[in-house]
Amino acid sequence: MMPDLGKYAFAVLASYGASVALLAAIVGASLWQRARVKAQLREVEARQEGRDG
Amino acid sequence: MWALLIRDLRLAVRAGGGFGLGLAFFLLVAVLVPLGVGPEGDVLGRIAPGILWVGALLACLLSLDRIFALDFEDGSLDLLATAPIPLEGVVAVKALAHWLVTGVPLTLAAPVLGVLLNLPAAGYGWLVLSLALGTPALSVIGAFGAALVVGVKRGGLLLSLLVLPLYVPTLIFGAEAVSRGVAGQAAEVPLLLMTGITLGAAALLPFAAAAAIRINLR
Amino acid sequence: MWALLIRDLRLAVRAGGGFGLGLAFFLLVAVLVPLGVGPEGDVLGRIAPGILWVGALLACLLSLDRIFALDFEDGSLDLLATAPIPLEGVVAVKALAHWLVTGVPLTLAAPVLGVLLNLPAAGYGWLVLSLALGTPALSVIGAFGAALVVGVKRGGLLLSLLVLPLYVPTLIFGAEAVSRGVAGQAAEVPLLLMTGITLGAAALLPFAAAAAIRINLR
Amino acid sequence: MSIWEYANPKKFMASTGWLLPWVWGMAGLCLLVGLIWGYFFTPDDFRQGSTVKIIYLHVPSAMMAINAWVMMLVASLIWLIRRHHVSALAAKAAAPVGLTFTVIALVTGALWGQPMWGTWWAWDPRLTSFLILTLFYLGYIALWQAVENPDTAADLTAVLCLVGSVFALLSRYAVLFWNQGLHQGASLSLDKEENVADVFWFPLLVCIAGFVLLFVALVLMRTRTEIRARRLQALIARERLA
Amino acid sequence: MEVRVDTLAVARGGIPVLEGVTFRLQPGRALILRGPNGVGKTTLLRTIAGLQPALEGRVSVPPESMAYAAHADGLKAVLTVEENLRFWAAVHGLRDVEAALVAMDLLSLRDRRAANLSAGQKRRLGLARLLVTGRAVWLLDEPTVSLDVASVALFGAAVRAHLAGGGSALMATHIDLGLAEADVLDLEPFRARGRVAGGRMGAFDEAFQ
Amino acid sequence: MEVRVDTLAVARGGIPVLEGVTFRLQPGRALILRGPNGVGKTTLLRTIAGLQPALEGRVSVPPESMAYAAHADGLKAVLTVEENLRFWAAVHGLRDVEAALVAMDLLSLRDRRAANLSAGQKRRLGLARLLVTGRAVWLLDEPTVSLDVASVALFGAAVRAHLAGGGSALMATHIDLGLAEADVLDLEPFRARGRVAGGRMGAFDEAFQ
Ligand code: HEM
Ligand SMILES: Nc1ncnc2c1ncn2[C@@H]1O[C@H](COP(=O)(O)OP(=O)(O)OP(=O)(O)O)[C@@H](O)[C@H]1O
Ligand SMILES: Nc1ncnc2c1ncn2[C@@H]1O[C@H](COP(=O)(O)OP(=O)(O)OP(=O)(O)O)[C@@H](O)[C@H]1O
Ligand SMILES: [Mg+2]
Ligand SMILES: [Mg+2]
Repeated sequence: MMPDLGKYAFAVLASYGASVALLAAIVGASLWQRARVKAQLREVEARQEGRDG
Repeated sequence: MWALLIRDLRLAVRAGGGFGLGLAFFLLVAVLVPLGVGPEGDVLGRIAPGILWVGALLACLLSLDRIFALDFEDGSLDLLATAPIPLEGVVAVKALAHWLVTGVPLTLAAPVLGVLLNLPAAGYGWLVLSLALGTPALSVIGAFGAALVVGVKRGGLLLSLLVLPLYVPTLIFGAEAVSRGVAGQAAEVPLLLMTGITLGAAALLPFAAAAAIRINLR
Repeated sequence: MWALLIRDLRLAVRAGGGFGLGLAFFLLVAVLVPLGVGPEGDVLGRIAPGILWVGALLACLLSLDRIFALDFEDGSLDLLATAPIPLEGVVAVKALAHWLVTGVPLTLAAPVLGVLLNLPAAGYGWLVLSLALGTPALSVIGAFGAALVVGVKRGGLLLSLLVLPLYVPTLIFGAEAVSRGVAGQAAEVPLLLMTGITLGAAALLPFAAAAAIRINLR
Repeated sequence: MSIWEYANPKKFMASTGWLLPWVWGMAGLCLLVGLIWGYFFTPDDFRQGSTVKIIYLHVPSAMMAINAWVMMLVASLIWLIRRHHVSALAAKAAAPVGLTFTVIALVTGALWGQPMWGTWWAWDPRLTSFLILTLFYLGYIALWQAVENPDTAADLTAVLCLVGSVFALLSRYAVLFWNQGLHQGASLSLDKEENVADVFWFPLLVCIAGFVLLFVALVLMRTRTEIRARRLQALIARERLA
Repeated sequence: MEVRVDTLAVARGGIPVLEGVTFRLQPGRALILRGPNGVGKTTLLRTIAGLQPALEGRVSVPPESMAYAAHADGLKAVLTVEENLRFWAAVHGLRDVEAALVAMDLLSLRDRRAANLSAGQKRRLGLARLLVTGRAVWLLDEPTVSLDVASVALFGAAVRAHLAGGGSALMATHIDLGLAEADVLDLEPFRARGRVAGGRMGAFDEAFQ
Repeated sequence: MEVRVDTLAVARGGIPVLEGVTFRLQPGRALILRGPNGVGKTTLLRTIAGLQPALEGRVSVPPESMAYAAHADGLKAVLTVEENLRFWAAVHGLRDVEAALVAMDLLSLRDRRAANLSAGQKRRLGLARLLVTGRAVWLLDEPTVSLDVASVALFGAAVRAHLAGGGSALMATHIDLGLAEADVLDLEPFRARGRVAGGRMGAFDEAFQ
């Protein structure tokens, strides 16, 4: 199943590893920011609902 | 406009900034690089055109934030923006003043520093010529960058980051012209391309810079 | 003191200055020099230790004027001078903060830039080690220079001029250590000498800097 | 109905709300299929050996790195001309994504260069232009962060994007002029498809589609986050007034 | 030239601070803006001077006929008093600075560098700049900060002369300027009320509510 | 602690501006310095605060027990109101900033960045800093510049509370602070007279005469 990468194993594996890590980082950061802003927004909205009636 | 040019030159001379210091920095780069790289003459001569151009560029860069930031801080920029001269003209005049106090002295001093870096004899003429034609672009592009960061307190480093990639074409053509001159090849093509960049930048960027200043003031 | 350190770090991060930008400038030097010098790998590898050290030094230099000038302009320095912490302590803490936001990131980024400049493999360890031991000296000496010019408006370039000669020994030993490491020779001696400079500077210069600030305030 | 309606934040939120999961799904699917196909089920190249597998990451990310900048340029123009806030926020949202793709292209290229050219890095025109592109991304992001007022920041970064694009083109020509370089051009070029064996070509296409979709999904999501952040700011301001 | 300001709404940092500001300023008249700290006087003056865009409403007079003087005086520390003044005169196409030096009692300081002036002397120089703009409408933000009694009187005399020459002046201040003939506009009633109370939000933020 | 200032001579830019300044400031008392622009109030306060050396004469109190507030407030634009205040409190070894926030009516602004304050709000924050120094002698240079009437009253109350707690205050100002109980010292008689008139020159210049 695993392809034999031969003498280039490091280059190929490192490429895949680094790329996946970078993609995961940007996706993760985006998700985290989304969650944070959403939570803050919900909090403020709840507060203002309470005040404005 | 004329009054503005006179004032800027006078400020540059009085403030103990201007002339001397851009030059001094250029000199220091030319001195530090051999210290860091080691004294072998052939390596130095080989890298001299590049280092001299990079040094000139950094020297130019360091004084950029003065172009508008000082006027912004003390409120002069507000007043200039409401004065009866167009802001584009203000930008152009300030870029010109910057060139006069940094670009011109750098160009004149370059041959001397070429000696420090073992620049081969064939290169001197090309070095001076390329700096004379290229440094105006550095000042105009720099004025644009300075206009972008004028609202940011001590935007000095941010300014470097924004401006340096814009300097790349000028740098490449400038250093390439000198290298070709040193190698005895035809150096006209890079010089012409660089001059084109200078003219284009001088014609268009003042408008972008004035727009950036208006945005920053509001 | 602790509060001052926290505040300075916070200001560095908030002001959009700090961390990123010193680093960015270092990167830019590492990019521009090959653009100026030309793409040949062997020449680049030959000059890499020197250029990297010069680049780190310039990156450090550019953010120096922030150390005191901002506090001077808004009056904080007056207030710190009359606060119940010794001015020597203030200087030391500010130099430390400067090192944390420029020296440390520079040291960590240096190997990556070594790749750009074709630094031979043997040099990486020495590069990081020499920067880690040398950049504190750059910050302390820089703080002293910044203290000298604190009264001068936008003393940025004057500061460079004053500080660069003081940086020369650190630069020479640092670059020499890396070059020797690359060449496989013993690099301990220049490293030790550089560490000596760092320790001496950190022990003595805060006093000189505090004196300079007191003079500038009156 | 004009497409400018989507420039209204509410409309944008509503319409992208249901679109987004589908884009995410498609992106994930394409990437998974493409990368697994490319990694496990393609043969080694006779010249490049197993390193040819890097192409499935390198080429799509390099393409998207450039396309992201073009998208930012278009969005900036729309903001400057029509003053639709969503387009300014989309440009802001795209920058870090574009930067990530640029870095991926650089890293995979460097890792590929080590076995192929015997060096991690060479001052080849392609590579050099990419490095400069990275700098433009960094400067653009730094400017967004340094300016506090969101509309001011949008205006300034838009101006920077315009001027930067012109200079990016100039540097590309300058760099080409300066050095002819090592980088593969035509041998595997996309417009000379016949040169590329189908075994490499099809999974590459799937990967490219995956990267495009991933970019769209990320930008949409991040734009939505930016819009929410603006709304958050507006609400807090309102609170202060009350 | 009459200044007509109609239902002007101004914002700072994207947040509306004043709305519905309406007034007329006839030539030869002075109008004093009053209001507590933070009500938006500075913001209003900057908007009228054309330095920042209004959220809504309009100002009848183009920025080219107004002279704005803010907290920051736009003085260059390394230039002398006279050089500073000559520069601004030249920018506005005038040549004579003597009258302005006399009016603000700066003759004895004319060769002093601006860096070496006291706070009040700097302020006097900043006000002298107004006299060399030759503009009809003056917009002044707290003009008499750090001036002593004698200098306030000088300033009052300069304003009166300006009004007598057909000019007009709009001034924000917290202290008494000694200009009994000036009208007063209290900004308190124009505070932006926020959306709930029927006021307006910034154009952008509106789209998100 | 009583402040005793004896025959103090102060100089700016190497030129003596005041000489023979002598006064006492008892705990619980406030003293207002008056004098026209440029007489040397700022210079005198900076000298007393220990920021510049006196030409002659002496000040009985060490700088460590005095808090100096100048035109520049020492605020960091990127820090919030509360962060600014906490920093100065920490520098002076105190922890509590709430009282100061309340006293200067800054509670509602506590999370606002200092850059986004109006001129008067900034000034209030600058004055709040005095309250977190915990020092007995306040040296204030035109403290109420750009404050509105309500804020001047707040300031007056803060000064009275400080005096009631055994502190003292020395203030330079041109306008009425509403502190009826304060003593007033006019600096006009202490103007340096120059050598011809029997006054003194700077030590340096003397050596060349
Ligand atoms: C850090 C180093 C590198 C960078 C920044 C880089 C960048 C790029 C760019 C910008 C493209 C064009 C993508 C497009 O728009 O179609 C590309 C394509 C390509 N690269 Fe690289 N590259 C690097 C190293 C390498 C190396 C070492 C190899 C292989 C030996 C390689 C092989 C290819 C191939 C085969 C293509 C597709 C050909 C084409 O579409 O023109 N690259 N790379
Ligand atoms: N970014 C921001 N967010 C929220 N409010 C802000 C922002 N920037 C400024 N403000 C507020 O806008 C208001 C208007 O400020 P402005 O400087 O115009 O007041 P002013 O009337 O001139 O006050 P002063 O008399 O103190 O000078 C102030 O209350 C200020 O706090
Ligand atoms: N380098 C210098 N040479 C000559 N005179 C100077 C120099 N620097 C300052 N002065 C003068 O010293 C005097 C004292 O200034 P200072 O700032 O102490 O005055 P002040 O009483 O605070 O005035 P204000 O009420 O305007 O703030 C001023 O008249 C100023 O012009
Ligand atoms: Mg105001
Ligand atoms: Mg004073």
